[in-house]
Amino acid sequence: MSDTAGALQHPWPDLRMQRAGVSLGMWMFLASEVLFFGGLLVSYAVYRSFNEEAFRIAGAHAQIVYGSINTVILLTSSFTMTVALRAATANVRRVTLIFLGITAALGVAFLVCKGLEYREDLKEHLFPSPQFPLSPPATAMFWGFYWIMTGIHAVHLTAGIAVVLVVWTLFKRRVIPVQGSTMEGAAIYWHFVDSVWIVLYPLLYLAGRS
Amino acid sequence: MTDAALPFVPPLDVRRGSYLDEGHTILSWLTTTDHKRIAILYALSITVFFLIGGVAIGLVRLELISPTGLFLTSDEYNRLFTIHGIIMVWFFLVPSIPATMGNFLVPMMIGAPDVAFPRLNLLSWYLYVGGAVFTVYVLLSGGVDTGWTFYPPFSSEYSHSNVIPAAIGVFIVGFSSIATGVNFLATIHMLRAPGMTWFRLPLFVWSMYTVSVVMVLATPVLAMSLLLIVAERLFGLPIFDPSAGGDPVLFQHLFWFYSHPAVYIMILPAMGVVSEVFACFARRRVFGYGFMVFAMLMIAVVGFMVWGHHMFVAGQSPLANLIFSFLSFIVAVPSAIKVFNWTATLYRGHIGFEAPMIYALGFLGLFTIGGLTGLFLASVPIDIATTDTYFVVAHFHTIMVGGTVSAFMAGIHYWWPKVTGKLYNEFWAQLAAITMFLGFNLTFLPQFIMGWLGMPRRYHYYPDVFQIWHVLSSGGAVILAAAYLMPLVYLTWSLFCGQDAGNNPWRSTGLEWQTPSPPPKTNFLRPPRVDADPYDYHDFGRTEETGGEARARPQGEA
Amino acid sequence: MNISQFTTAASDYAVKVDRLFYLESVIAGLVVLLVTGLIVVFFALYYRGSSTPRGEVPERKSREIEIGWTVATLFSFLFLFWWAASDQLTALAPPKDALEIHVIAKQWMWRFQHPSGAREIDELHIPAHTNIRLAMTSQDVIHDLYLPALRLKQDILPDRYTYEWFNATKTGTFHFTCAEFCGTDHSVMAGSLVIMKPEDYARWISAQPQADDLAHQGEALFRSFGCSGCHTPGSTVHAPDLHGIYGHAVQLADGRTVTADEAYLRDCIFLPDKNRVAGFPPLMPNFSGSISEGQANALIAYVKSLTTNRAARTPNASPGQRGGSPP
Amino acid sequence: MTNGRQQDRRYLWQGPGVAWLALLVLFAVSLGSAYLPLGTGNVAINLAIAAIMLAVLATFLMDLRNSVALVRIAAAAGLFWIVIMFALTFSDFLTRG
Repeated sequence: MSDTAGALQHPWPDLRMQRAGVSLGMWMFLASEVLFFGGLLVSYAVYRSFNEEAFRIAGAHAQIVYGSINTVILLTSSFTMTVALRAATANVRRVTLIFLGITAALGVAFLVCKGLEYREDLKEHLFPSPQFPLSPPATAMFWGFYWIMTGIHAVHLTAGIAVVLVVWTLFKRRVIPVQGSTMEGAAIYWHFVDSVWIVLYPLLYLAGRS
Repeated sequence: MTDAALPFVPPLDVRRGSYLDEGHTILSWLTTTDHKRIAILYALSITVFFLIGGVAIGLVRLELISPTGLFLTSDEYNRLFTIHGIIMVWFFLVPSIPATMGNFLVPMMIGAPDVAFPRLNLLSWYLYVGGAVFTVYVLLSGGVDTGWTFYPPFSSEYSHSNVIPAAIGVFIVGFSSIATGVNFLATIHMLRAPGMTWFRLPLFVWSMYTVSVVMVLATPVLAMSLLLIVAERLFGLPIFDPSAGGDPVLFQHLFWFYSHPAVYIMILPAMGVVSEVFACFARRRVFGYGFMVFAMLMIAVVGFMVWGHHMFVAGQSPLANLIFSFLSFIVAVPSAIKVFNWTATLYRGHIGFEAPMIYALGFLGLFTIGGLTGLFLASVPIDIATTDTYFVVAHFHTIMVGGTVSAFMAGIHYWWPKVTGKLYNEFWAQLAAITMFLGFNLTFLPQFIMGWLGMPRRYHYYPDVFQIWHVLSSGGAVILAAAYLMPLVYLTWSLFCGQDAGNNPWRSTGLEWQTPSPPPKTNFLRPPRVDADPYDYHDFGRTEETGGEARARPQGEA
Repeated sequence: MNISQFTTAASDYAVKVDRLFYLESVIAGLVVLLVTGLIVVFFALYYRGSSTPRGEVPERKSREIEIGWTVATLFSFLFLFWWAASDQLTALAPPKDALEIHVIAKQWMWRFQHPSGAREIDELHIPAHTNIRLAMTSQDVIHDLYLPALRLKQDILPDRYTYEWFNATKTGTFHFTCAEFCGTDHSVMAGSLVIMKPEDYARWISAQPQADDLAHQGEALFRSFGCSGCHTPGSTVHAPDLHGIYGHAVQLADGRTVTADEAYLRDCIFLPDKNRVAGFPPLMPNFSGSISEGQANALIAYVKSLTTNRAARTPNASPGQRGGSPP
Repeated sequence: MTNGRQQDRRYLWQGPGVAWLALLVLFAVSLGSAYLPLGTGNVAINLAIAAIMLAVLATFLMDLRNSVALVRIAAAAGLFWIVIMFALTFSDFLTRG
């Protein structure tokens, strides 16, 4: 408990306020992120409502096995992240470090899986180009969304993994105490990346299954 | 004006112990997390970009003296007005008041030692610089010719210029405003001094609060729309490609979802600044404080619902035109209320005619004209006739340049003694303020007229019947340019040769003035406590000669 | 060039727009006068050091003032909205009998096709006192046909039709130009609108170089592109018959029902898979790239000219199952 | 002391564990329902389940349940503005005719 003082940063008067502040700041950033993906989602919704059939045809070509495995991986990582956060708040250092480690590993597993999936997609020329195999033309639109959405999500996840690893290192070397507000921010962000995937999954993988 | 320091502010030697003394090396500035120093970094950077954007439009106005051009090719012309738009919007106007005065003053006005996340604040400046690097690269490598609006399919398929780096530059600088917005919101929510309740916040802080909401929620949509353009241009992902069923009008929806609220990002802070200036120089409480706050909140929220009035001729459905027209009329109501309230603030005041007040009055006049012509453009039939003509150009310049830049200047002059501890030359400042107002009107009134007559915007060559108006406008631009350069000279001069300002030369009751000027690193010598409403000038007014009551006292002394 | 080529209000609608503009100008002028007047008066009375007595404004009174001008502003804005909206709505629906002229915009020129088949570039002749409807599309980027004398403006998009309609009342030569930034020569993408007396127009159009009218050109194209191979009643390939299709509802394979207008027919040529008709296999080849916008206009005009009368001659033609028997 | 310690440890994973299982079940239902031929119903079900999953995630894993009102307002703001964006954008696209 002695290291709580080291967690307090300028200009906050006390740690409780600081934690609330970081959490608030993080949530406001997420509201911003929601609108960022919102621009993408509204475009998807407009085009899908006018190209029902094309999106169904195109959606049937998404790799549902990889997509589903990845969904399970991310949901699990959210669970491990929550455990890590609770452990950090309770100042249980060892558990915090272990579960942070698992979370980062799951994140990496997601990216590996995603990479394999991309390889399959490219093998089938599903990246819009003159060799694109599907028709009507709006199927290319679906795949445009596929690459942009999963790509942006992967970038967000990579950033999340980097944050988790940095936090892990700082905790491990006792640069900052686990009880500070850092964990709070990292956890909220990680869950957000998971939330995005929860929305993308049905849009990209479940279209055209029936 | 003599030093009218309030009784409890220790008469410090101005220079010693101020935030300016915290380090004199360039590195100390580049690594600072002090909100006041970051404000100065921003002020210097946006000044540089204001000058670049100004040179670009100077060349354009020179070229337009002749209907057949003087020295530019059409491509060069198109690149110049595009770079003018990109730089002035994203590298000057959007960060202008929030990132400089907002950064400097928000913590001081609420009695906080710094913003909530000082390192994020520094990061936001570096993001700005990152975006700036791309933009300068665009400039040096031949420019971009899409107009600042980046409409596809021109930007995604047909333009042969540097669309991608330009879009990336804007994308990056967008995150700088998101960071600033998040920071201000957290600061205003969490770090108010004891006694600083929500309805004791100065209107400038309210304006920063509302503008932050807009920045945080609108900017990401711009980022996404630009990202989609880059994806289409770079990788051929057909999001707006009409031949794959894409709709270029969808891009316009996304773009204006940001870019209309962006107008409020530019004007809300200006409203905050002039509220402070009017109160101080009329020595009067701002008339209808509650309504002023409510009006700003209304503008911030309803401002998100009017973007479609940029698209009345774009191929939007007639019903959508009707809805957006209605909402645009509604959003004009709070702006009108504000104009009336500022005017009424003068009633029964003790009005002074110092330079900041002249700039603020210039704002009021131009904002009124700009706002009223906004009603024209909210009316669908008139908008159809005048959109994409100089009428629109004149309208939004009247708001964004006439309004915002006048208010920016008012703020610079009002808080100059606070920031630097020096007084500028009042005569030159008044002269510059009046010149700016006259120059502005001479530049843009002809543009209103020729726009209504039918002169389209973004035209390199134009029918010679419009030449007289273009010549007048270019003449006005020369005066305007002179008026913009004058402050640069006399303000710089005052840094070295100016009179010491004392702590509170305007005898303002604002909390930011109840501390030495320039302020110490921690902003206040002792943590402040607030026990009165803002703009408590009334007693002050009556006892003009004896000095007034302060609204805040250091804790423990009250 | 004369400024009247821009400023003349050459239609009843333009006169209405001007009236609204002047109304708003007067209101704006009054508000500016009011605000400046108050500022001047307040400065004169309450200049610092002046001896005018000052006191507090009672709280209640200031709230009343505040509510008063809020409500007044709101109602005057609603009034303006009502006026503008009614002008907008009455001008909305194009009349059915309008003379239809096809407009194709491209970097950086205008092409017009009259119903008779006559073509013009950067110049448009039209009869006065006639309802004219412009059906416009672009071959590349977004353009905008701005007709200052008619106070009209409408963006022109690639792969889509947009429309402008008017009934000109004044004859003369007027200016038109592009109002949506479209690249290098945007500023010279202009031309003249010649509004003629109807009888002069009739004379002018008959004096045009003899060209088949649009529908006849379309008929020739219909054969030369091989459309007739499938889209003829009794053809062995199972394709929809096109007689009487224009303006009628079509049942699509994905369950939607759309009206067969120009945009739909155009999509059928360039994006055949987008709106597949129910009950037909996806056999139609994609003609984007091989058929130009101008040729598409002719084809569409031809399809529009195929009336139901001829379709009635073929037996078994019922809505939703047009065309011959399955192979 | 040891007992209390263990109670602590269980608190770390118990609540989140339940939420995690709930998410996995919801995911399975969503995946399974996608293969039923329901037409537009498929999209509706998938999106509804996604919304429930987001709610579970936000409430129990992101601990929105226990956060201050302010944080909940920030989260709601994102949703409110996205509704504005959808409503007004579709006011154009659905009435183009």
